[in-house]
Formats: sequence, C-alpha cells, structure tokens
Amino acid sequence: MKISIVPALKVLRPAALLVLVAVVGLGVGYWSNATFYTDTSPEQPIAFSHQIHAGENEIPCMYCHTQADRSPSAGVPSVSKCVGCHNEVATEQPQIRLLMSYWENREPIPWIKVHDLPDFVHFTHKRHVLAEIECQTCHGAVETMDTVRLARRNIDGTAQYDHTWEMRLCLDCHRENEVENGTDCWTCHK
Amino acid sequence: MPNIDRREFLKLVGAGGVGAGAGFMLKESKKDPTEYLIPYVVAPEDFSSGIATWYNSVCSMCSAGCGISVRTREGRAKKIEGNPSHPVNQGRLCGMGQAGLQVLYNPDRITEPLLRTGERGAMSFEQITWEDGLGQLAERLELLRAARRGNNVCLLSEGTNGHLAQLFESFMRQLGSNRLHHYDFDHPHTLYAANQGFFGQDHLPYYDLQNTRLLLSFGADYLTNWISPLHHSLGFGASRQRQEEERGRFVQIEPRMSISGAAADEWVAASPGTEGILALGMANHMVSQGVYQGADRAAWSAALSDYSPSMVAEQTGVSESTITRLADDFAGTQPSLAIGGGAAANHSNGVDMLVAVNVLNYLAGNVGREGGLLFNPQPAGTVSRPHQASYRSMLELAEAAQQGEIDVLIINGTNPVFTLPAAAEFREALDAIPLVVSLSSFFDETTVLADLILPSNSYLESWGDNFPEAGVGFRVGAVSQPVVSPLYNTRATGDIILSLAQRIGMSSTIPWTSMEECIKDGWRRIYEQGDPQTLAQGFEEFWISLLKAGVWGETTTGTTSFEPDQNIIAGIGVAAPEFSGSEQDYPFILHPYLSPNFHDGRGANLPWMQERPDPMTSVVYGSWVELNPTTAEELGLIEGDLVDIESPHGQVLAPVFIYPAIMPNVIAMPIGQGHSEYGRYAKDRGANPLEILSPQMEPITGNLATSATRVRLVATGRHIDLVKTSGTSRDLGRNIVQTTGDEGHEVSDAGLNSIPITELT
Amino acid sequence: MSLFSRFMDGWRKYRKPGYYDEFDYHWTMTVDLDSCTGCEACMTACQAENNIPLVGEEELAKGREIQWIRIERYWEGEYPNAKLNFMPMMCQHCDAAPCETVCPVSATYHNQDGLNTQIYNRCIGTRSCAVYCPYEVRYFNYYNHHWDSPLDQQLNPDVSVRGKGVMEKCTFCIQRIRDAKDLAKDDDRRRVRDGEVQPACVQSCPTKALTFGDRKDTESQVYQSMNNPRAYKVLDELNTDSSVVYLKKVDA
Amino acid sequence: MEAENNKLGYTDIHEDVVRSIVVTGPKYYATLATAGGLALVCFFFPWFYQLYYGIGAAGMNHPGVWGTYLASFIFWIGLSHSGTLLSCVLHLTNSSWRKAMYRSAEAMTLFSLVVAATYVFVHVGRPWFAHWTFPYPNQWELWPNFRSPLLFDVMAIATYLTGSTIFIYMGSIPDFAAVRDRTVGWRNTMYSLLSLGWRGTDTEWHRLHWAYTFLAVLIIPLAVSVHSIVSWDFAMSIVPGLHQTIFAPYFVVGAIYSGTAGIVTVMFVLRKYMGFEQYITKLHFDNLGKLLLLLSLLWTYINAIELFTGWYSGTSDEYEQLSFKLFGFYAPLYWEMILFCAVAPLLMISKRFRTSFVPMLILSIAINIGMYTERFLIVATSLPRQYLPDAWGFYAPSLVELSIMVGSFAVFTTLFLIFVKIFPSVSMYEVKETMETPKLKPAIPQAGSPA
Amino acid sequence: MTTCVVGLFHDPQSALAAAGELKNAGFETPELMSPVPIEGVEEVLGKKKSIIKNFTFFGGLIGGISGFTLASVTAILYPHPVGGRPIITIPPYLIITYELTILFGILFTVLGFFISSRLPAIRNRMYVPEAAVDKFAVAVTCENSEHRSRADAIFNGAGAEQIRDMGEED
Repeated sequence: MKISIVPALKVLRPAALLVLVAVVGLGVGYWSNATFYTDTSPEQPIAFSHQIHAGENEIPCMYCHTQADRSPSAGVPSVSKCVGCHNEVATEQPQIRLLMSYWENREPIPWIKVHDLPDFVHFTHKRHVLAEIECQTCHGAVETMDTVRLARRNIDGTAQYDHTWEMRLCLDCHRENEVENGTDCWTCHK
Repeated sequence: MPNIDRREFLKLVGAGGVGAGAGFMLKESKKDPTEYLIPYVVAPEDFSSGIATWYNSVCSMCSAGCGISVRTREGRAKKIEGNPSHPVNQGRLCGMGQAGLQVLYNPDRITEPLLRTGERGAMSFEQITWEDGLGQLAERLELLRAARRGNNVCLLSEGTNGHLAQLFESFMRQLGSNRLHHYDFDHPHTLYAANQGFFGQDHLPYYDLQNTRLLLSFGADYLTNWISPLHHSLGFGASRQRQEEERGRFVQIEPRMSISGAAADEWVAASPGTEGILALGMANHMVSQGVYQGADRAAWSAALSDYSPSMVAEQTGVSESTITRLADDFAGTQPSLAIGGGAAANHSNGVDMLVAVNVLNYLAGNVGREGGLLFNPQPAGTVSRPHQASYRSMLELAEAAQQGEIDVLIINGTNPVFTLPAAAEFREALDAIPLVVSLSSFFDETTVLADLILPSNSYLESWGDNFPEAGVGFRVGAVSQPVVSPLYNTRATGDIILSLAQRIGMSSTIPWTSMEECIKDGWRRIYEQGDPQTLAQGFEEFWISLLKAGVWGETTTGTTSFEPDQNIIAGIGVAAPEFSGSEQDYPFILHPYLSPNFHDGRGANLPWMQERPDPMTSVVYGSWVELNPTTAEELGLIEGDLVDIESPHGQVLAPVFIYPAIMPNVIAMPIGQGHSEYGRYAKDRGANPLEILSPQMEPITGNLATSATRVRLVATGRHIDLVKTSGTSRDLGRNIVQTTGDEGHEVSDAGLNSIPITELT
Repeated sequence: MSLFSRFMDGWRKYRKPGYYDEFDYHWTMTVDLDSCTGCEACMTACQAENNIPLVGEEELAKGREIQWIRIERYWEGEYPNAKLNFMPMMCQHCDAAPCETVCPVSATYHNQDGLNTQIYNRCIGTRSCAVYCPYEVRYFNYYNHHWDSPLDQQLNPDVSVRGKGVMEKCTFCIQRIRDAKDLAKDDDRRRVRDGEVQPACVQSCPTKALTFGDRKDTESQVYQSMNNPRAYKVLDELNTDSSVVYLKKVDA
Repeated sequence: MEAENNKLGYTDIHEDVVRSIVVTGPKYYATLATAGGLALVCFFFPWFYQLYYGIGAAGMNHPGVWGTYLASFIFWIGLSHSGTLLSCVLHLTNSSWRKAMYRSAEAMTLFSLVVAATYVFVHVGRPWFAHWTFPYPNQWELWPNFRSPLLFDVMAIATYLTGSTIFIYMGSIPDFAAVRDRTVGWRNTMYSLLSLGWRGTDTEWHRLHWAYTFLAVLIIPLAVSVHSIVSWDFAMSIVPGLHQTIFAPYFVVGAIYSGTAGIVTVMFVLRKYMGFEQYITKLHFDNLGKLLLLLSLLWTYINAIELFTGWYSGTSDEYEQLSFKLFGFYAPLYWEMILFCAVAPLLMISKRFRTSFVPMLILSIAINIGMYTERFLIVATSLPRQYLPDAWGFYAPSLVELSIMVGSFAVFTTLFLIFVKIFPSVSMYEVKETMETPKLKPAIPQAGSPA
Repeated sequence: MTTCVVGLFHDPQSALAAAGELKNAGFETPELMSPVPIEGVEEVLGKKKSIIKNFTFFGGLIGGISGFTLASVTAILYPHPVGGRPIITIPPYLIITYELTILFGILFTVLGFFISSRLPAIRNRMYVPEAAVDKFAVAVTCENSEHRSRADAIFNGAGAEQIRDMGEED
C-alpha cells in the first residue's frame, strides 16, 4: 500500500474549481461595473460641453469659475451668467432652450458634481491658482472633454483618466514642489 | 483536469454567475452618493461662496446692548462675535450673546402668522396670511380709535430702546392710548429711583470698574447680569491685569456667593435685606473717624447716628471688625467704588439701600471721579427714556384688564406670565382681555394664550438701533442691521407696527414704510445734532460708515459736580427688611437669582445654554435649590434629594444641591427654568421659583421684592441624580489651581522659558 | 522628491529630540486664573466655532459631555470662608504628549505649528489617547450626533462634523490659524502677526484672561505673559511640557 | 502513571481517541446547538447593534473610556497563557504527565486568543478601519505608529496566534495520520490533507522532534512577552494605579494563574464527558494543583506590593485611587477577588483537596471569576479617577457589554466543541510513548544487534 | 526488478534489530515506521543531522532585521512627530524587532521541518497502516530475488510477525 496527499487533493479538485470560477467571476463583475457603469462622467441636466466653450471658443476658465483665485471654491456660474451670453449666442439650440426654460422659471440648474472631495478634505482653489498651477493638472484636459470626466494626475504630470482621486496624488505634487508643511495632515484635512 | 460532464458544467456556470453578481454589487455599494452643484440664478453681490462675510449689529439677548459682528457664509449666519469697535464690549461677547444664533435657528420658532381656533392655551391655531392678520388687528384698532377708546389698547413690550421705542410711543399716542409698557423682569427700578433721589439724575451713572482700586459690591452680580455685565467684566479684567500700579481689589457682600462673589477677593455674607444697613454702618464709621469728603459733619453724624457699627453688626450678622476694616479700606483706597443691586436692591428697602450705597460713594469722594462713578450724558437719539413697567404697574394693568378696560393687548417679546409671581394673577387677567395679540416668535407661556400671533423676526433678521442705557461715560449708539434674510414668513416688529399705522391711516405722523427708513431718518437727526467734524462728510457717507462700524460715539461727558442738599441727608436711613411669612412656619429665606445661562428665563430655549454647565454648580438641564452644608446636615438631606419649597403662596419641587457658600438660613434657586411652554428644550424642565414669590413691593418704586419671601423645605423622600459635569469639586491638596501673594505683575525673565525641554528617547 | 532624499530629509529633521525648536511656530496659550470669572463664554464660543454637538440630557447624565474647553471648579475652605476657584481646561498641546505616542495609527501627532493635532478621518477609536491624557480633555463620539433642523445651518463649514467612533479635542482653532497663514501668504509675509489669529475662546473672553500667540516671537503678548513670575503649568510634575501656561491666582 | 496505564494497549487508546472523534451522540449536538445559539444571541446580535449605534451602546463615558471590553480582552489573553506556555515548558523539561492533557490545553490557548482578538474589534470605535493597524503599503503612504503600546499588542498577538496555531498543528500531525486510516469519506480526505502524508518513519519522527523543540523554545519568550505587552497598554500610561513597574510580571503571573485554572476546568470537562478517565488522572490534578498554589502565592505577593507602592507614594492621586478600589463603590468586587484568588487557593495545600475532582473544578472556576474581576477593577477603578478631581466620573457596564461578556464564553465553548471533533483531543502518540513499549519475545535471540 | 519488502514487528527492539542486520548485510539504509518515536534508532542506523536549527536561526535573524527596518524606515518616510521622541525611537522599536524575530523564527522552523522531512508528500510512498497503530515496520528495497530471500531470512530471524511485499517504488 502506498500513500501521499495526492488522492485527497484529487477529491477536492471539483470544489476547488468551483471556488476558483466564483472568484474569477467576482473579479469580472467588479471590473465590468467599474468600467461600464462608472459614475465619473454623469449625465448632466444640460449637456454642457467644455469642449465647445473652453476648447473651440477658448473662453478662459476664470471667466465662468470666477472665484477660483480668491475663494476656496472655484464657484459654478449663476444661470444669469449663462443667459448673459446665450441671449444672443446659439439661441436656437435645443439645449439652450432648456437653459432658457430654467431661466424663465427662475430655477437653478442642478448640476451633478464630478469632482467631489470628501467632507473631511480642506482644499482651496485660491492657493493653487495663485501658485499658477494649471487647472488641467488636476482636472485633466477639460477643454477636450465633451462631458467632464474625473481626471487624475500621474506622478510624471501627464493627465490620464481614472475613477478616483487619491491622497497620494496630492502628496506627490506637494512633495515635488516642496510645499511648506505640504505633507502635514492638517494642511489638507479638517 | 477532470472531464466535465453537464451537471459539473452547470455548477461552474452557476458559481461564475453568482461571483460576477457579487462583484458587481460590491463595486456598486462602494460608490458615493451623487452630489449636486446648485448655482445661483442670479449671483448675489454682497458675498461669494466659500468666503466669509461679516456684518456688524447689536446684540438683543439682554438690555446691555453690546455690539456684535456676525460671520456669515453663503448667506447663513455661522458665528456671533463681539464688535471690536463697540466701546461697551470691545470685541468680547458673553455666552448668551453668542447663543443668539440659536434664537435665529431655533427649531421651535413660529414660522407663520397664526389665528387661534380652539380654547385659549389649547395650542390650537390655524395659519393665516399677513394680510389677514394685520387686517383683523388694524380693523379692531381703527374701531377703538374712532370710538375714542384708544386707551383700551395696551402695548406691552420687552425693554426696547432706540427708534423702535419711539415708534411705539408715537404709534400709541396716535391711537390715543397711554398704555405703553416696557416690561423687563430684571429692570433696575430701584437703582434709577435711588440715583434720581440722591443725585437727581434720571439716567444711570457710569460705574468705572476699570480704574477703581477697591470695589464694594452690595449684592450686585456685576459680572453676569447687573446692567452691563460684559463691560464690567472688561473692567474687572483690566484692573486685575494692571501691570504698573496695584491690582484692583473686589469685595462682594451678599448672602449667597454669586459668580462675582467667587471672582472677588473677599466675600462677606450679610443677612438678606440688611446690606443697606451695613453700608450705613460703614458710612457711620467713616464719618465718626472723620475720613470722608464734604463738610457738615453734624448733619451726617446726625443722619447716621443710629447706625453705629456695633448695632449694625448684630443686625447684619457681619462682625464689627469687618465693618470697620471695610470702611477704613473704602475711605483709604483712592479711588474706590461701591455698587448695589441684585437681591439687595430687589428688597422691601431696595431704594434706601441703594441711596446708602450712593452715600458711601459720596463720602469716599468717588462721585464724578475717574475710577469712581461718573454721570452719563443724555443718550443720543432717544427723546425720553421709555417707561419701564414696575411690578405695581403690571398689577394695575391686570386690574384694568379685570375691569374690562382693555380690549386689545399687544405683547412684544416679553413673557409676563412666566416672570410674574402666580400671586399677580396675570394669566387670569389675560382671560378678561378680548383680543390678545403676540408678536413673539416663540410659543412662550404668554404667547400660547394669544388669539392672534404675528411672529416677528429674530434680531438677526431685522433693523434696529440701540443706545446703551448704562453707557460707557460718553454717548454711543449702534445700528443693528439684518445679517441674514428672514428664514420664515415673519416680519420685523417695527415693520408690523408701521404697516398697522398705515392701515389705520397715521401716515401723516408716521410716514415711513419700512423700519430701515425709520431708523435712517432717526439717525439723520442725530447726525444733524452731531458735532461739525462729523457733519463734514455727507449723511450718506456717515450712514455707510456707521453700518460698517456698527457703532457711533461722541466723547461728551455728563456733569461731574454734585452736592447733596440737607434734607436728603436728613432723610437717609434704611428700614429693616420685611419678609412675608412667619419665621416659625417658614424658617428659610428664599433667594432667587438670575441664572447666568438663562437670564430671566429667555435663554431656556437655547440648547447651548441648557447644555452649558451652570458656572457655580456645573448642573445642566435643570434647576436645583442650594443649601448650606450644615443646614443640609440638620435636615438630613444630600445632593439630589427632592424637596418641596413651600411659601405662603405656593410650592415648587426641586432637587437639593449642597452649596458651600450660602448663609445657613438662606436657600437659593436659579431663575430661568421651569417653563411650561417655550419649545422642546425648555418645556417641563426644572422649577420656577418666581411662581411662589409673595407679591411684596418696594414702596417707592413698586418694584417686586424678589428676595423677601420666607419658605420651608419639605423632604419628599424621593431622590434623583443631579445631572452635572463636575466630578469632585475639591482639589484634595493636589494644588491644581495655584495661588500666590500679591506680587508678580511686573514682567521678568524668571518665567517658563527657563524650563528645559526634557530629552526623551 | 525622490524616496532617498525624502528619507535623508526626514532623518536630518527629526533625528534628535528637541526638533520642535526648529518648527515655524509654537502656538501657546496663557490663562490668567486671577481674572478668570468662570463665565463660560469661552465654552459657548468653542461650541459655536467647532461644531461641537449637542449631547442631550440622557447622555450628559451618562457622563458623555463634549466640551473642548471646560471650566473646572475647585472649592476651598468652608462657610463663611469658602472660596471657589475656576480653571479653564482645554487641550494643553503638550510637547511631550502621552496621547500622541499611544495612537497606533498616528491619528494624533505633533505638527509644525507645535500643535497636538487630531486627524478625525484617520482615527479608529481605540480611545487610548483619552486614557493616556492626564488632563482628560479628549472627548469621544459615542454615536452619531444630531442637530434639530435648522440648527444644523449654523455648522461651521471650515470644521468637519465628527461621526461616531471618533476621538476629538481642542485644536487651538486650527482652521483660524490656517486662514491667518493664508492671509499672510496673500501679502507675502512669511509669518503670521501677533494677535492676527485668536481661537474662539480667547477671542470671546470677557475679561481677557486668555492670551494666545506664538511663543517663538519674543515680542508677542503671550511670550510676555508666560514670562510672568506667576506662570505655572498644571500637572507640570508629569513632565508633559504643555503649551498652555496658567498664571497663578493672586490671593490678596 | 505507568501503573495506571498498564492495562491499556496501543490499540485501546487508538480506539478511544478515534471514537471520541467519529462517534457523536445527540448530547454533543445539543450542547453545540446551545452554545452556538447563545453565542449568536448574546455575542453577535448585541455587537451588531453596537456597530450600528456606536460604542455608546456600551456604558463607557468620559473619563471612563475603557470598559469591560478591555477587561475581557485581557482576561481571554490571560486565559490563553498557559495552554501553550505550560505545554512548552513541560515539553522541554520532558515531564511525562503533560502528555495526556497538553493538546486540549493548547486548543484552549488558541481559542481564547481568537476570542481575545475578536474583542479588539468589539472594543474599537471604528472596527471597519482596524486593518490600519497592520503595516501594509497603501496609497496614503501612511504606516502605523510603531511607538504605540497598542501596536506592540497587534504585533504580539498576531505572532502568538500564528505561533500557537502552528505549535498545536505540528504536535498533532502524527495523530492525524493515525486517525486518517480509521476514517472514511470527507473525514478521510480532511485527515489525509492535515497529516500531509505522514508515515511515521524514523526520519520524520526525528525532524518533528527537533522542529517541535525549537518551536517550544521560541514560544516561551513569546508568551511571556505577549502579556507583558498587554500590561504595558496600561503601565505605559500615567494613570494613577496603572503606571506601575510591577505591571508586566503582575499580568504574566495573573495570566498563567488564570490559564492554569482554566486548564483544570477543561481537564475536568474532557475527563467527564469525552471519556478520558484513564488518561487524565488524579496525578494531573495534583500537579496542576501544586502549580496553582504556587501561582496564587505569587499573585498575592505582587498584589500586596502594588498596594504598598500605591500607599507609600503618598500622593493624593494614588491614595484616592486606592481608597476607591478598596473602599469605594466596587469594594465588594475587590474583596471578592481577594477571597477567590488569594485565600481560597490556600486549600490546595492539602493533597486530598488537590486530588479530588469536583472541589478542584469549583476552585478553578472561582479563581477565574476572581481574575476577571481583577481585570475589570483595573479598568473601572483607575480611569474614572485621574489627576483632575473635577473631571472624575464613574463607569458601570451596560447591558450590551454584559451580554457580550457572557456571549464570549459561548463563542469559546462553541469553538472548543468543534475542536474536539476535529483534533484528537488527547495526543495519542505521546500517550503511547508514556506506556510500556511491547515486550520482545524471549525466544528470538538478539541477532545482529550492534556490538 | 526492484521491489520493496516490509517486515512487521510486534515490538520496537526486534524491529530495530532487524534494521541493524539489514544494514550490516549491505542493504541500503532501511526505513523504520512506528506509531511512536523509537529510542536508540541512531545507535543502529547512524546519527541523524537536521538542518532545522539553521532555518530557525536565520529566520529569526531576518525577522529581527526586517522588523527594525520596517519600524524605522516607515517612520522616516512619512514623519509624524510624536511625543517629542526622536524619529527612530529605540526601546519601542526593539519590541517590534523582538516580536518579528520570533514570528519569522517560527515560520522558518516550520519551513525547515517540511523541507527536511520531505512533507507534504506529493509522491506516493509505500506505507503500512498498522504502523500508525501498534506495529513496528521495517522497509527495505531489494534489487533481485536473491536479495529478497536474504531479507526474508533476516526478518524471520528477527521474529517478524509478517512480511509484506509492497511491489515497485515509484
């Protein structure tokens, strides 16, 4: 008579196979959700295109996001601001009509946040804009986007698309530029 | 690899499917909820998101009139701080003032005009429009006015001053009514009377705590609620931190140690109501020693003859040596200052007592001297000081109501049903009034009895101005502007009155359409009286700069010279205090005091105030009765035992708190809790000592003698755990709060920088 | 910044104890017990500034108060010679803080301003820092707190609202310090001026018993008052080397 | 013990042990169900409620921020301390009486450690982030604070858990092999895997012996360090009553003490209900009794020292803390502890007591109650009374806490019940070793034996 | 053809004797299988050396070093000043070192055991179930029938209860 653990392993094989398949399935499911059902470029109430405004017409960011250089929040333009131009410009477009309907009912436009920081993070646009950091370094090449997606800075500075903003990104940039107390928790957390 | 048959295969597929589903859901569950980015339809000019905006205004939490500046973000008030340029509080603010935010954001505010539908006090109201509400009231008033029965309208307001008060006056005059009453529970009637009587001043003088070197306070809790607590605190601090010359000394004379007593260097327990006698005893000593200002020794010694220290000692329970020592100090230290207030002033002999205090000040030569007591100039703006209703006039009002002489009662802010003793039967009086209108924005005990509720804005939402009563030695005025747009469908008190006036057709004499106009107009007049160098700039600039600064001042001073005439001197004398209830049946004297957290009860609906431990006892959310340890021992009571406090006029239930610094025959209770209404935070919490006060008055002013009631304690045998934040309030020889002799005000290098940073590995 | 240079940098900066002296600021508070009246304005100010939750009566009865700054009261003697001494007690921002060493995840540590900081979103709630703190100034969120609407509209957007299971404590109003620095940067100053930043409690103190400032700046008011001969530190024998200095009460 | 075991042959013990695993009566299932149910109701449900509501569900407050959770944690860690430790010591000193009982002793170690580890998660405010205490690379580039006594804990307990798991497993490989051949179906598969194809060749025996010895050598200092470290969670603080040099030895002794008592209890149960009367005998109880007596004396001594230092320090802090402990609200508990852990054990001076089972059982349980009390008092009497009297408070456990405390015993029992059905709860081969090896037949001459 | 023969014995001594004789008879070192470790195997079949102790030692060493490095390097890479202590704080880091030393020591010991005792067994090896219970078996491989008969003789001589033919080794 002979012995080894091989026969025992044999017995287990089908079960193991099941588990294996299940695990692979888990991965696939997660990945597919993350890729195809991503919430990083949501459907906005008005299909506003940065590509047209910032890209083709080269309207500077600060024209609409007026506060970026004096306030923590860059600010989203008031409806009146949009109407200011679109009284004349492209009045016939269906989307502009939509805009006008908001304006006429004196309703604000419920934009969906794309770049949403957690509540425990303190970020001020002011300092970063005054430090002459390109909007694109964090927001990616918005002027090329038809609908805005989350962008993440790589360590080498190139912008690539991804689904999360991570603390690492802030840290890297702060270290690169040797920001004073750049890695102190309270610089970015509250 | 085993060759897979069909069943195997299905199994695998199943597993894969389940796995995939799980994975999908996992990621789904990790996603953050969608957040929205709501822009303005039209961008506001005065603020931009993410940046704080500050507005200067005036605090209305008590009558001191401190200047505040409110921090707002995105159009919401976030924090109230003192206005640094306001001379009264110089950028500082008390806790209650800061809790003003919770008046604005209180969840129990009345959000709409309401009309009573059911029984009175049954809390059954229906929503109505402002048009409707104002219409009804205006109609009623117009009828009365037409019928020459304007005097049957009564306007009962909380203490207001500035142009709102003036508006009230002219409005009532137009109606033909002289029934305009301002009623504050803690208004110092006796103090006014005493100053009127002794100095002939109808305004309060300025008590210069900052520069005084010895303060003698007869029962006045000047640090928490006497006239202008914050200004006094500043003075206290300044004199304590004085670097160059000697630090100020503070002596507190009262039966129960108040916060000021704790802060003082010496606390002297004199039996309730005898403070005035003590003062005269000291005066007697000074005169007999000849250490005093002013001539006519004869007159003085005659007046003070029967107040020799020995006699005073046995009346007051203060040892003769103490009396003479204090008297010598008071006469010897220059400048010194004596003030009186609190329970001592609210006694059957209140006015005489305060006169006695003035006598002390006069004899020590503190009158009209820096560091003593300075007379204020006539406050700018106000034509005449609004009439403050004393307890007596409230009784008269109730009387009139019972006679049916009052058809409409308009109540603004004040809450007499809570602050008047049950014996005053004010609640019953209200029943006799056909139409009770409340302008309050909370369901306090009075408002729930109203027929018509026209909720007014909180002070942070409305225009107003204020001319601090106690002043700061010179003229100041401050404008309060709305810092946020009204949260609810409420209107500013002034605007309500104005629109009433219009409906009744008084536009000829009351031309303004909004309170803003009214106030601006009033200030134009002040501006025109003002000194030329302010006139240099135009009014508009003046107005803008006024709004920016939030305060305006003029360094004019009042008279400094004063000589009392003979018959006043002759009239000096303090009668023994009278108490209701016999000493046998009611062995203890009840000493109700204004709670630092709730003032006269108005603060009880502010959660911050409820959660803030009482400074002396650290009790939160509730009230208690303070007993001297020995007394408690005799009665076999320990902290938390529930006792009935019985007076000839009723009883209240409260837990015992053992209080080391109170006279054995006195028991003290804080005023402010014990609301039966007034929102979720105040309702049914603690007990209200005012309920059981006997309706005893100070004869001259008709001021309620709050501390002239005798009570007895009946143990109920029940016990609760008093909710307090302090563990053991003794430092067990651990030397935590360290004390030192009176040295070390001058700076030296022997300080802490000599302590080395210890090396640690 | 390469990994290696980061390593060397850290090594240079923090090799020896006493490196706190190299820090930019050393924020310090002095409390003049002689002029503290126990009015508790500071407590309300702190509550308003730092979104300190309303705990409610039951929880207070359980002893779960949250008061970043509190007034301690110590009675002395018996009637008629009883005295009551008040002592404001807040986080002492010790340089040799026991609470810092014990946190397993460095949720509390000492930052370049000489502040003892607490990172709420790093905290895992072992509560050991509260045990190690001899001043009992660390408060724990035993559950998610709630503000009756619209009281929540008062909440300060510069301070995060702490959720359940997180330790919290006085920060010397670090958000104000941050803003002050921001201001200084705007007009190209390297340092914050004395008196430019005040925590809510100091700002509101009616008797000016509290002073706050940078100990490194020898001109500052706080430096002057901590050199007052009355100066002492509470529980100094524990060698926590705290940044809050008390001035003895004068017993005249 | 040879004397007693003579009648038994190798086969008998083999049969007995295999039976104890394979043959399962309804009584067992009943017990398992009860224990499991109790664990669910008393431990997991309250815990989940607490996760949802927050630590507020427990009675902790300010300043009493630590409560029964920590007390239980120490208790279980303590209980874990003798199983493996004892067995290691006895292995190295190869005292033969260890052999019948060490397997279950080690199991006790293992499971009480598991329970203790669970308590860490019950204790912290945000258990869902507890993994941050482990050093693993992450995108925040943050690492745990290796200066923290709590992190020592994490490390020590993780190591100890690994160590004792391996130790118990290594010890039972030959037995798995033995059981393997007598079982069929899934059990057979399981044991084939567990036994790794063990054959019992001389080489294997030799290697096993050495590996086992080295493990023992490593685990003894580990076990000692673990409880010292646990004690440092307290001793490293400056809390009056906790900040004591004596704490490490105090905890270690206490741990071994309660652990040994725990073994006595388990021995009794095994003996009675698993039918190991022949293997677990009076002798074991006698020896354990002696050990217990020694430990109790040590423990008492250290306690006395602690009181003395506290009193002799003469500072108000220590005074108040002591007087609260000795005469305060929790004084009854304190004196109960003294009675159970210092006075009662003196009975074990008499051999008659040591060798009579039921009294030993009762005593052992009493001792563990006392030891739990000790841990509770350490937390409940010191934290609420520190340096600033004004901040003093009072801590009393809440219902949730109590029920979780009770539940933890159910969890332990459940785990142990499962264990006895998987592991041979008496080490066969070592018991066999202790028996007389079969005599060789005299007929055959010893040909070819080395000269 | 090589076969494997096993002799089952009732008692360790005779099994040991048999093994010794086989060894002397020039068989390659026979294997003993027993339910308990047998005393004095080494005298008969020669000393056994195990490499486990090296594993333990170096494991501990590696653990210790990595422990200290982990603690100090991570502390420096993201410095969190704590309690005024220097960034590399010796006493606490020593404790981490200590723990990791032991942890790695244990793990490597186990590894050593597996390697040196050729477990877990993937290859099939001949085995006698009785040897796990109460019999003592001696296994020896024979190249040819001649060997085989000699082995039988020795087994019988030593008093084997039973001689079993295990067939091929694989």
